[in-house]
Amino acid sequence: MAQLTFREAIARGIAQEMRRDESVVFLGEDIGAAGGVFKGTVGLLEEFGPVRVRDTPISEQAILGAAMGAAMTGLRPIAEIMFADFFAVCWDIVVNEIAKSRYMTNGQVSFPLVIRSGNAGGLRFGAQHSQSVENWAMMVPGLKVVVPSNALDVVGLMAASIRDNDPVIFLENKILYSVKTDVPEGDIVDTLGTAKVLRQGSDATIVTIGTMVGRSLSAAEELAAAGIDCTVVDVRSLVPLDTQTILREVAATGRLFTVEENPRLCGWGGELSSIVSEEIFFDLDGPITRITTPHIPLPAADSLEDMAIPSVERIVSTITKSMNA
Amino acid sequence: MAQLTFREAIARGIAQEMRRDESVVFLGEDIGAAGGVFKGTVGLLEEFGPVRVRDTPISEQAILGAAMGAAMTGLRPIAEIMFADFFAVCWDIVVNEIAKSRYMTNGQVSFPLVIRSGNAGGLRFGAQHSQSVENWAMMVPGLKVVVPSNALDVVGLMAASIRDNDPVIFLENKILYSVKTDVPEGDIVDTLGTAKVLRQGSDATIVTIGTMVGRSLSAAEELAAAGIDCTVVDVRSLVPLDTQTILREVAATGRLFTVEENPRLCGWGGELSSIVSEEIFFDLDGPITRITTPHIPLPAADSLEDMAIPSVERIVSTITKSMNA
Amino acid sequence: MTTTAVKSGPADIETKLSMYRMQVELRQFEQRAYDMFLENLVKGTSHLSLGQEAIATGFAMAMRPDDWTFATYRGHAHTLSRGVPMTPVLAELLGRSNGLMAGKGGSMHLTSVEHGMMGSYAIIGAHLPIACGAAWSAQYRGTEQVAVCFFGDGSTNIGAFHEALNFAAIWKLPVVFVCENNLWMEYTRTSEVTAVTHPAADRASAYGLESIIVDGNDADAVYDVAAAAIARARAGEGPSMIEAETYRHGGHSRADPGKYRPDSEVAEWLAKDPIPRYRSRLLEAGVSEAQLASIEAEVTAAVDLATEEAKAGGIPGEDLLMKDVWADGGSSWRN
Amino acid sequence: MTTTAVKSGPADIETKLSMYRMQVELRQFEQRAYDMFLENLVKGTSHLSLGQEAIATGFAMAMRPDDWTFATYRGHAHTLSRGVPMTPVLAELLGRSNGLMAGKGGSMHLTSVEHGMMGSYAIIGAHLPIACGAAWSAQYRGTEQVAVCFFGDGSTNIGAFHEALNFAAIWKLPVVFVCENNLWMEYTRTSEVTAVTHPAADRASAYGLESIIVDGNDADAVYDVAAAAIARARAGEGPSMIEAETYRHGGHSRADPGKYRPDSEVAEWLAKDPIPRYRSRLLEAGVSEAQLASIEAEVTAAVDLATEEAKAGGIPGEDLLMKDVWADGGSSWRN
Ligand SMILES: Cc1ncc(C[n+]2csc(CCOP(=O)(O)OP(=O)(O)O)c2C)c(N)n1
Ligand SMILES: Cc1ncc(C[n+]2csc(CCOP(=O)(O)OP(=O)(O)O)c2C)c(N)n1
Ligand SMILES: [Mg+2]
Ligand SMILES: [Mg+2]
Repeated sequence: MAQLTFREAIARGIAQEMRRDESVVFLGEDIGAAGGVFKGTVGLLEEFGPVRVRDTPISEQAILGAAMGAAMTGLRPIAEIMFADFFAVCWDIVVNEIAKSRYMTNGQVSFPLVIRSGNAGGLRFGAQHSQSVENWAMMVPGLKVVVPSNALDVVGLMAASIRDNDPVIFLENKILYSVKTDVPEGDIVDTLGTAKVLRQGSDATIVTIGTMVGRSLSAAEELAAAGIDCTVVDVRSLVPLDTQTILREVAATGRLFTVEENPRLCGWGGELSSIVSEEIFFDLDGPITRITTPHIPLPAADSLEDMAIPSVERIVSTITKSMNA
Repeated sequence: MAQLTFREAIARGIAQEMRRDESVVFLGEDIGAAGGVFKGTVGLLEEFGPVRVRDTPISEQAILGAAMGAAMTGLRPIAEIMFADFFAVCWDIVVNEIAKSRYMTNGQVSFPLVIRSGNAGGLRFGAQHSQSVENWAMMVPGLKVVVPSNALDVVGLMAASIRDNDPVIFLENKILYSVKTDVPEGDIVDTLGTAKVLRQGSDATIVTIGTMVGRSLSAAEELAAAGIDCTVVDVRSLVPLDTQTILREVAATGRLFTVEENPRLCGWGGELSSIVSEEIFFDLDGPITRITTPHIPLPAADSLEDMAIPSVERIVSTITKSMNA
Repeated sequence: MTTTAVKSGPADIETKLSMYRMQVELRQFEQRAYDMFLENLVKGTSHLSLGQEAIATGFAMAMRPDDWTFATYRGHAHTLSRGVPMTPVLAELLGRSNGLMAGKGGSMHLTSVEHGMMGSYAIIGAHLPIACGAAWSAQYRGTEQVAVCFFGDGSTNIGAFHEALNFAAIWKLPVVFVCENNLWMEYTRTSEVTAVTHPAADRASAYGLESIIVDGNDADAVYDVAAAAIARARAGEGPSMIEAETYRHGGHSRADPGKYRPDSEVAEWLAKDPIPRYRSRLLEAGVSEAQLASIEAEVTAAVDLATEEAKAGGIPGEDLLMKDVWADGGSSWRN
Repeated sequence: MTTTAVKSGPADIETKLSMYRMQVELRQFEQRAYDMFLENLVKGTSHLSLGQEAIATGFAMAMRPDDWTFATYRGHAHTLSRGVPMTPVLAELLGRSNGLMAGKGGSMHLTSVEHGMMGSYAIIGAHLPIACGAAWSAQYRGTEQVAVCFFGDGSTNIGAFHEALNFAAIWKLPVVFVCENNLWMEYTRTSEVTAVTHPAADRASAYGLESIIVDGNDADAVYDVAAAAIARARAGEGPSMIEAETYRHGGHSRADPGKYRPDSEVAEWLAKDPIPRYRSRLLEAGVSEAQLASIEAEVTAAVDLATEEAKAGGIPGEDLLMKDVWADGGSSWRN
């Protein structure tokens, strides 16, 4: 089985669907001739040509407006917003237009489109190029939100997102672009709204996403060595949310720890916490603990960024402390 | 004591501070000659003149950019974003620029500014003019977030926001504009980050904000009649958050209900729920229950909007059911 | 700059009569909507096109049925002009279940995809890039459809305007941008906050486009520029931007009496009311007073009927509330 | 359109020598930054101004110490040109605690308020409206300060550009917008995605402004247009926009070799390198080779020293992490 990097998986997933369906088109800044600033779209222009793979001006509102208008008239566009932080310059098109128009028109229009974007920190790019924005999207009714943690999931979830008839915000944690995973040959189509249990434990359940999946698994190994046996759930898609798997796995251990890269307030961890404490309160054996970035903008310096984003060490120590309290 | 409407209180609070401090200036669309589309700024142009009270083009990025640049060079601007939904067209200036620049520059600049905006639903304006965006702001490190529930608090919290040296998002729930409250003469200056306990009960604690404060108080009366005695806390400012009061009041009754107008996912209720279940888990006697708008865009028709936004009836029935479970 | 000569328009009198009928329909519909607003039957807000009927009419007549309209919150006229029946539009304003979107959208979001009415957008500027997207899709699929996108003078100062114009120009998209310049934003005069005299036309060159201004109170003149621009777009020659000069007779929205406008200005523009002007022109062309009066009476009857039908509509219920967030028809965010 | 004649600039040779020194400083600093990037000492990203030094220099020389600079992520040169010492700038790139912002901002956010360097902004377009705000504050307080705002050619297609230009024009703000047209966005040629030839100058008229283009590789020419525009702004005559034509010698950022650009184009522009050009001009004016060589050597020594000092800086610690979110110096969101 071939090893694919996360970035190669992006192009592979897009190409798979562009081959299958003429209505899939792709636009964004530097995605074509340059193959993407993160080299996630190398080869697409060459294979599909400049009519289907289009470089755009620095006009994020136009990019997403174009994607929206095309989606409501028969195409299945994929749009790139280079860094997820840039959603802030085109947020209106995402939240007020794309997310709401189906509902407002009583279902007259659909928006089969994917907006993919380089998300999250770890590359020392500073506060305006390092944000995790999955909670920005999750809070808006009408958006689906996918955050894959590895190349195999990227291919299958990308395909599922492109085939989905609703708008999907597809967030690619930039620090994962170079990470390799075994990916089988042939078409791969995954299912949105399905969490994966990556490790089964008996003492506590760690629920996480994206970059934090790898760190949580490492932490779980260390914790196991210290006698704390953790389940690790990779949520993969925040909307739709696989509450069945999450509630089952939390109920089974009686303890929930969320690990997220968001600043503290109003991250998805708070949402999961509230679902759990509303729906399976009496299955809980102790506090729900969230491990997050502190509620600060992300600093640029490597030393500072490493302190800010949850590390294996912080996951281990937080869980240890809480389990032994 | 004079009765003041919520909308009159806006102008009163701004005028109080503009009289005191020459560096306070005010800009926005239709705020001057027209006195604001919600008539919240009537009289300010007349009293302070067109140099301090300036009508702008429909250019929300320019409005907030101007406020930011002015704030970092010695003024204390107040900017109006007419409807809170329009934050989506200028979100970059709010979240990437205003919120982060103090931190990124290691404290070289401060942003003593207030962005006030007509927030939330109830006026049958449909999905693009009815959103509650307090969670949009709360999730961003570097922003303070104030949501007053009555005219008296408006005056004092407006003054406190203007005097504050940090950026404050001041959200005015539009449906409250016509509501009257007793407001004493003279200068009023309140304190950010202080919740108010409006009703003391023994069975459950309702934590809420804005429009939902009045509804929660009414619900508490009905619940009391049915033998469920509720504390009602008006949070007033989400950032800074008065966790002391909230935790104390929740611990005292052992039960937390949050009532919010946000769509379900990632609202501030989830954040409060997670703080409570992390910090005072063993003081809880039962599930934390959130009462929210469903996770849908807001419909326009009066019948539909009334079903969507939490009503006194829904608050009563949800709490009754949960307390009797 | 091109200023199209008046007394042109479609050659045949039948089409001209349809244009008259349409303008009268739009006028009477809006008047009725206003009356019903005052009766508190229209619950949210509403933005009328009274005085601006010639623009919607001239364009609708020049469009192919499968062309697309993108409008603002001031979209009643554009919706009706594409052939959407009055009853569902009025019912939508009343928040009834027989409304065009079953009450879920309201006055500001009228949409009827089957009529090519691709939506009314209530955030200033947003629909300009969206119209580009539809035009892109037509270009990609080779359907020769054209997107026509209407917006106001005040909307030319927002960022999305700029992005859309440049984007349409570089991709040579089949989209026609139409600025309905009624001189006012909400309560602020656009010229007070705009660096150029013609907020759209004076900026056309910034996108390599021709500067086109038309008398927006003359349906025939509008028809002519519309037909030309749409033909260019359909032929693959790219976008156009047209500034149509007009005036709204009433206030900005809801019950606004529009008192911030000088009486003389209002009077000047009432004298240029597109409907009496068009009426006189038809009389001059030999159409009988009786024929015009009968059109007017038919329209009144239609508006009356729509009023009754709209009022008879049901109150939307819980089934609608949780419907159609997603393409599967539902609203569930979880499994 | 105004095209300023070359061989002008400040009259006295002393100032010209300062301008030469400044350009050499910017050049050598950027070269050093690049070397250190390749050594993996610069951790995040960096965007160099190699080839564009004449613009920062011409403007900085024409500014008053209390005027304000607003720059993009490509802001090293603009920061240094305002008199910020090299050591803290270099240390910031290295993420050290002696960095200009103690490592918290990084290469893309250089700011030194005490030098009038009001920030480097990494979201395209955002700082144009922010510069308007500073200009508004100067106007309001009557300080006669001017804000100068630099941005790239690719940045002219984003909405904030449009909003800021109109806003500055209608309020007659003392702000000078400077488009450093280096022909390229990241890896896309700006002309391929822009509807006009001169992305800034061809749009000036859309804001009632004069179209001004200057040879951005000629520090004297830049100085002249800068001085004129700044004087206008200071005199209350409102904003200007200047398009300075230039080229970046290297890639867009980090280790990008810029291979997407035709060799001939790169060669053409290397031949127009502002520094040798300025050097020849000084020699022609009678400055001795030795004097120039000694300036160059002094700069090299200064860059070497800054390199050592920067490298010697400490690693920022936890105390800095949680500091200065709020004006009280802290980061607490709760009581
Ligand atoms: C982004 C945004 N800002 C402000 C508004 C509020 N608003 C609604 S209509 C309007 C005036 C628009 O004027 P114009 O474009 O001339 O259109 P007209 O109403 O005259 O048809 C304003 C400011 C809005 N809907 N969206
Ligand atoms: C809103 C936004 N979109 C995209 C980017 C990514 N980006 C950074 S620099 C750049 C190219 C800018 O080109 P130009 O304005 O010509 O400036 P230059 O880099 O040539 O100095 C792009 C697309 C960004 N930072 N912000
Ligand atoms: Mg108008
Ligand atoms: Mg450039």
